[in-house]
Amino acid sequence: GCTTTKADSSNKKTVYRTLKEIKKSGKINIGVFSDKSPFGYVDKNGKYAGYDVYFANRIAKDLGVDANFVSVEAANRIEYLQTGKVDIILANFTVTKERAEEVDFALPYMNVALGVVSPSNKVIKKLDQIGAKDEVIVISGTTAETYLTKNYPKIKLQKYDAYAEAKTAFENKNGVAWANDNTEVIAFAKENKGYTVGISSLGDNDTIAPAVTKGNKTLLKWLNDETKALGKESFFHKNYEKTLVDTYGADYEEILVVEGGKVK
Amino acid sequence: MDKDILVSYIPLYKNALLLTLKIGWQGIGLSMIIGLAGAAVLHFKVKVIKNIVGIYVELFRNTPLLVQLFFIYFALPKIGVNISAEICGMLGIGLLGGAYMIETFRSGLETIPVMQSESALSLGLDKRQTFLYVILPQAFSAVVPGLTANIIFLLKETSVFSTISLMDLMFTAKDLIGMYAKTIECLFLLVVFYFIMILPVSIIGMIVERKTRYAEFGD
Amino acid sequence: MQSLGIDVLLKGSNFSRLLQGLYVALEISFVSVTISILLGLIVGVLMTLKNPILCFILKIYLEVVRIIPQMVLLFVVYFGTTRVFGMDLLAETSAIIVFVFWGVAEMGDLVRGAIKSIPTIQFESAYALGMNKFQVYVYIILPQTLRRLIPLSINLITRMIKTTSLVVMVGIVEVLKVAQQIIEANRTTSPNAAFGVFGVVFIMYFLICWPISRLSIYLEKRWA
Amino acid sequence: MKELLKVKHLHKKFGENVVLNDIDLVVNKGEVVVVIGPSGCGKSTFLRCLNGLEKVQGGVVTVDGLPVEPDKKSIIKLRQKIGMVFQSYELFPHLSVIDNLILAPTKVQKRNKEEVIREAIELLEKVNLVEKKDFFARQLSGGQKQRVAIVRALLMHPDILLFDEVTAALDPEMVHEVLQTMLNLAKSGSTMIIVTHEMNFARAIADRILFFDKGEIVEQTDDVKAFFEKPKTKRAQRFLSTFSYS
Amino acid sequence: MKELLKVKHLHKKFGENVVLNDIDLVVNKGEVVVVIGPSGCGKSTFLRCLNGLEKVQGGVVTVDGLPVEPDKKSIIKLRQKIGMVFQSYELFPHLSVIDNLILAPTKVQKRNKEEVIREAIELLEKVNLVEKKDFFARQLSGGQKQRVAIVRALLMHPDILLFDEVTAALDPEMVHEVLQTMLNLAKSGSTMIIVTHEMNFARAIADRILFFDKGEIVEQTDDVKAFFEKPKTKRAQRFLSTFSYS
Ligand SMILES: Nc1ncnc2c1ncn2[C@@H]1O[C@H](COP(=O)(O)OP(=O)(O)OP(=O)(O)O)[C@@H](O)[C@H]1O
Ligand SMILES: Nc1ncnc2c1ncn2[C@@H]1O[C@H](COP(=O)(O)OP(=O)(O)OP(=O)(O)O)[C@@H](O)[C@H]1O
Ligand SMILES: [Mg+2]
Ligand SMILES: [Mg+2]
Repeated sequence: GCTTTKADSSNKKTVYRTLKEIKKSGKINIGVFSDKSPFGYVDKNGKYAGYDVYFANRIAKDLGVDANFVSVEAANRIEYLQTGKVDIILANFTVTKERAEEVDFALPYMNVALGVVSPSNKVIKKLDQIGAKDEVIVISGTTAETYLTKNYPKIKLQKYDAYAEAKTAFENKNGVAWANDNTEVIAFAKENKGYTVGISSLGDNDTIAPAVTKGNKTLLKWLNDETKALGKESFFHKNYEKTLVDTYGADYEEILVVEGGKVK
Repeated sequence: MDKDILVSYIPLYKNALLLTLKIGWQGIGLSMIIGLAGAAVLHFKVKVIKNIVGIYVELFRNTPLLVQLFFIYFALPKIGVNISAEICGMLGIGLLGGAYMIETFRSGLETIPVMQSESALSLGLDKRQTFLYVILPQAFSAVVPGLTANIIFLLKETSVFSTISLMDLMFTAKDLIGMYAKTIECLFLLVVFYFIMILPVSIIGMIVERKTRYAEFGD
Repeated sequence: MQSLGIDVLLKGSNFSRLLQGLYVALEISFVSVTISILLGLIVGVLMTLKNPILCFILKIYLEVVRIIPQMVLLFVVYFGTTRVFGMDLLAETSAIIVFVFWGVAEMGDLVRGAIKSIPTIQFESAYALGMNKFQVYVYIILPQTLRRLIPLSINLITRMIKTTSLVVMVGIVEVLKVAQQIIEANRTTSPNAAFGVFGVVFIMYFLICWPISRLSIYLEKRWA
Repeated sequence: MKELLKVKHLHKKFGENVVLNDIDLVVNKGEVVVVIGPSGCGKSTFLRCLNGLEKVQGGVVTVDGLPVEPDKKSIIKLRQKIGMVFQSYELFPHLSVIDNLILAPTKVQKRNKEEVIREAIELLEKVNLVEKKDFFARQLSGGQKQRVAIVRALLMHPDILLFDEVTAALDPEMVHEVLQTMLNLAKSGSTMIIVTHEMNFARAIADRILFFDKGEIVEQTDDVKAFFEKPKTKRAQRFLSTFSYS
Repeated sequence: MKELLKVKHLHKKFGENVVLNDIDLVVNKGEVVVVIGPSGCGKSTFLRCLNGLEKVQGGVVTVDGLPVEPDKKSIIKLRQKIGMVFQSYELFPHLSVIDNLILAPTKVQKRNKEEVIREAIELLEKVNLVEKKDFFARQLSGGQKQRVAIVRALLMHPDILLFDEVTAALDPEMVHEVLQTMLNLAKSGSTMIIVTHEMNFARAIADRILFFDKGEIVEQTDDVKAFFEKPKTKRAQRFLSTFSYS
C-alpha cells in the first residue's frame, strides 16, 4: 500500500539491511514457518528443519553469517519484510502478482501444483462435479486457497488454520474434497485407505521463491546468484532427498524441484 | 490505503460480520441461559448440582476457548457425535460464556440484601417466586456492567473460530492478508467492522444500566 | 484410533519445549498483569475524579481498547512503530505494551467501580480529619477497594493469560504454538497427536489458572 | 377470646450461642403485645421464628392451630396469615408502590388484580399515600416507605401482624406518622406483636408488655402503666433508666 | 469569652433548592450548642458547611478568625481545628481501632507515633474501650464504634467538635453510653455543636438551643429549660409535640 512508500521516503534510513550490513552484523534473520512440516517445522530437538530451512541454512553458511530463524505466520510474512524485521522470507511463499507488488521475489526453488483428494466412493475428478452446497477443505494461506478463490469463486471453501485440523475435518467428512499441494494430497491418499486423488494437477504451475524487502537489490542479486550457483551442485535435489523424500517419495522429485532458478 | 481494495473486500467482511453476529449472539444467548440457571443453582445451594456447576465453571473459565472448540469439533465426531461448525462455535461461546456469566450473575445476586428475600418470603411468596419477581429483577441492574463486558469479550472471542473453519471477522482478515498481502487495508476494515459490532453493545449496555438502576444510590 | 499421541511429547525435548512455551506465555502475562494492576489503580482513581475532560478521554480510551482486537494492536505496535517511527521494538516488549494498554483500561474500570462502591462517608470522614486528597486515596480508599478488586481482577488475569496465545502474530513462540509445532512435526508418524497434545495444553492452562481462581475465593473469604 | 398464636418451649441457638431459651407465649385475637429489651436479647430472632424465617432447635409455634415449620410446604400458606414489617429496606426497589402492594396478593393468593388494586388504593388513602401509588421506593421518604410496607402486609389479610423496630431508621416526625398508623390499626382490633425502642409509644399502644433479656422473658405483664412506672425486676428497672439523662 | 466560630449570612443551595438561608451564629469557647429541627431542614448541611465539606453560595464561616473555604489549601489546616463525628460508617474498616485513631495525627499532623499511641490509649481508657484497641470496626458494636470515632476526633486536639446525629443508628443502651461520653466532654469544657433527635439529651447537655426549620434558624435561646417546656414559636411547639403519643 501507499504507507510503505511513505515510510520509505519519510525515513532517510531504509528499513531493510543491505548485503553488506548483514554480513557485517554476522547474523541473518530468516522468516520460516515453524509448523508446516515438511517445509518448515521444529524437530523433536527444538531445531528448525525442513526443505525451506535446509536452504536457509545454506544461505547463511555461504554468507558467512549465523542464521536467526523467526517463526512467521501466513498473515504476517509480508509485514515482517516490509518492516525489515527479517531479511528473507523462506516460508513456502508462492509467487503471485499481488504479493510481488509488496515484496521482491528471488528466483524460485520449487514448483507447486495443486491436487484434490476425495473419498474413493465419491471421487471428484473434475471441479465442476462439486455441487453448489458442497464444501472443499483448504488450509488458509496456501496456494490452493488462492487459486480456487481466484479461478473458481463459486466453490465453497472450508478454511482451516493448520494441517492437523484440516485433516481431522476431512476425516470427519466435513467436506467433499480436500485441495492442497498435489504432493500433500498424494501423500495423504497413500497413507490413508479409502481416499483417491481425483485431480492430481490443477491450474498453472506456480513457483515458490524466497522473498526480500522491496528494493533490497543487493540481497536480491546475491540470492539469485546463489540459487544459480547452487544449481551447479544439484543442491535442491539433495535438499529434496534429505527433507521431502520421506513424505512424498522419489517419484515427485523432478516435478517439484526447481534447480538453478530455472523452471522447466 | 487503496480505496478500490477496501470496497472490494467489504462484502467479505460483511458476510463475516453476519456470521460472527449470528453465531456470537446465539452463543451469548446460550451463555446467558447457562449463566442464569447456574447462578440459580448456586443461589439456592442445590445439593450435588451445585458442585457440578462449580466444576464446570472452573473448567471452562480456566482453559482457552481454542482448545475447547478443538475438542468439541474434532473429538466428538470420533465418538460418533457429529455437529456442524456453526453449532460447535455456538456451543463453544455458550459454554465458555456460561462459566463467566454464572460468576457475573452470582455476584449480582449477592448484592441484593437478604432482607429483600426475607420480606418476600414473609409475604408468602415461595422461593421460586421470590427469585423470579424480587431477586432477579434487582440483581439485573447490578449485573448489567459485567454483562456488557462479558458480551463484548465473547464477541471478540469469536476470533478463535478459525480453528473450526468458521469465517469470522478475524479469520477473514488474516486470510485475506495471507492471500493478497494488503495488511493495512485488511486491518483497517477489521477495526471498522469490530466497531460496528461492538459499539452498539457498549451503548445499549450503558442505557440499560441507567434504566434499570433501581437501587437507592447512583446518579 | 491408535495412541492419542501423548507419546510424541516424550520424544526429544518436546515436553520441555512445551513447558518453555508455557513459561513464555506466563512471563508475558505476569509482567503485563503486574504493570496493568499498578497503572490500573492510578487510572481508576483518575476516572473517579470529577474532571469532565479527563473522564471523557478515559472513557474513549476504554471503549477503544474494548473495540480494537488485540491482534490489531499487536500489529500496530510491533510493525506499525517500525513503519512510522522506524523504531525496532522487541516482540516481547510489543506484546507487553499491548497487554498493558488493554489491561490498564479494563483494570482501571474495575478500580473505578470498586471506588464508587465505597460509601461517600468514608471520603468525608477522612477529609474531616484534615487529610488531603492524596492521603485519603492512599490510606483510606485504595486499601478498601483492594479487597473488592480481588475477584474481579482475577478474572481479568486468567483472561490475560489465555489471550497471550495471540503473541504468535509477532513471532513469539508460546505454548499453543509449540503444541502446533509438535503436532505438525509428527503429522505422519502420529496423526492423532493433536488430541493428546491439546489435551495436555488444556490441563496445563487449567493447572495455572485454577489455583489463581481458588486464591481469589480464599482471599475473598478471608477478607470478607 | 380466641387463641391465635401459641408458642411452647421455643429454643433457638446459633451454633453454640443460645438466643432464645424456652419461650412460652399465647396471643389472643385483638391483642397488642409489645416486646422490649436490650439490644441482642433475641427480640428480632423471636419474631423471625414466629414467621418461620428461622429454624428452631426445640418447641413449637402454632398459628390458628397450625404448626409453623420453615421447611414444609405449608409454610407458604401460614405466612399469608402472618404479616411482617421490618426495620428497613423492605420495599422492592424495582417495583412501584402499587406493584409492591399487589405482587403477593395476585401471585400468591391469585386474587383478581382489579379487586386487589381497588383495595390497595383504599388502604393507601387511609395512610394518606394514594397520590404516591406510581412512585418508586427511592422517591419516598422513610416514613412513607414504612407506611407502604404496612399496607403491603395488610393487603394479605393476615390474622396477625409482626413489627420489628419499624421506626428505628426514621426521623421523629416520620416516626410519628408511622406509629399513628399502627395506633389506628390497634384501635380497629388488629392483632399485633411489636418490637420497639420507643417507650412512650409502647406505653400508649400495648395491651401487654414482654420484657426480654438474654433470650428469656424476664417480665410479662398486662399492667402496662405499672410496668413503666416501676417494673418488678431489677433488670427492667435498669433498662428503663437508660432513657433518662443526668 | 472568646469567639471561636462565627457564621455570617451563610447561604447554601443545591441547584435551585435553598437549603440554608442567611444563617448567623457565634459560638464561644466552651459552649455547647444543640441544633434540633425536623428532617430535611438543613441541620446536616449546616454542619458540613462549617467543616468545608460543602461549597456555599454566600456568607462566611470563620474558625478562630480564619475563613473556611473548601477549595483552598488552608482547609486542610482548618479541618484539624474542627473535629467531626458522623451518624454512621465512620470508622475505616480496613484498619484496627488503634490504627484508625493514630492515622490522622501521625500522617497529617506528623506527630510522634509513640506519643500519639500513648494518648490514644489514655482516651480509650476514659471511654472503657482500651481492651478493644486491636479490634477491627466490624468486631465492635455500634456504640463502641461511635465512641472510637469520638476519640479519633479528639486525638486531633480540635478546638471545636461537631456531632451529626451520632446516636441515630444505635440501640438505646448504646445511645446512653455514647451520650454519656459526650456529657463528660461537655463537663470538661469542650466546645461542641450537636445535632440530635434525643430531646431528653438535648435538654441535659445544651447551653444553647438552635431550632432550625426550612433552612432558617426559627428559634434560638439560652434558656433551654423554658424552650422544652414552652417554645416561643408555633413551629417548635408542633415539632416537640411529635415526641408524645396519644
Ligand atoms: N444469623 C445469625 N447468626 C449468628 N448469630 C446471630 C444471628 N442473628 C442473630 N444472632 C445473635 O443472636 C442474638 C439475638 O439477636 P437479635 O437480632 O434477635 O437481637 P435483638 O433483640 O433483635 O437486638 P436489636 O435490639 O439490636 O435488634 C444476638 O446475640 C446476635 O448476635
Ligand atoms: N447532596 C445533595 N444534593 C441535593 N440536595 C441535597 C443534598 N444533600 C441534602 N440535600 C437537601 O437539602 C436539604 C437539607 O438536608 P440535610 O441533610 O441538611 O437535612 P437534615 O436537617 O440533616 O435532615 P435529617 O434530620 O433527616 O438528617 C434536604 O431537603 C435535602 O433533600
Ligand atoms: Mg432486632
Ligand atoms: Mg441530617
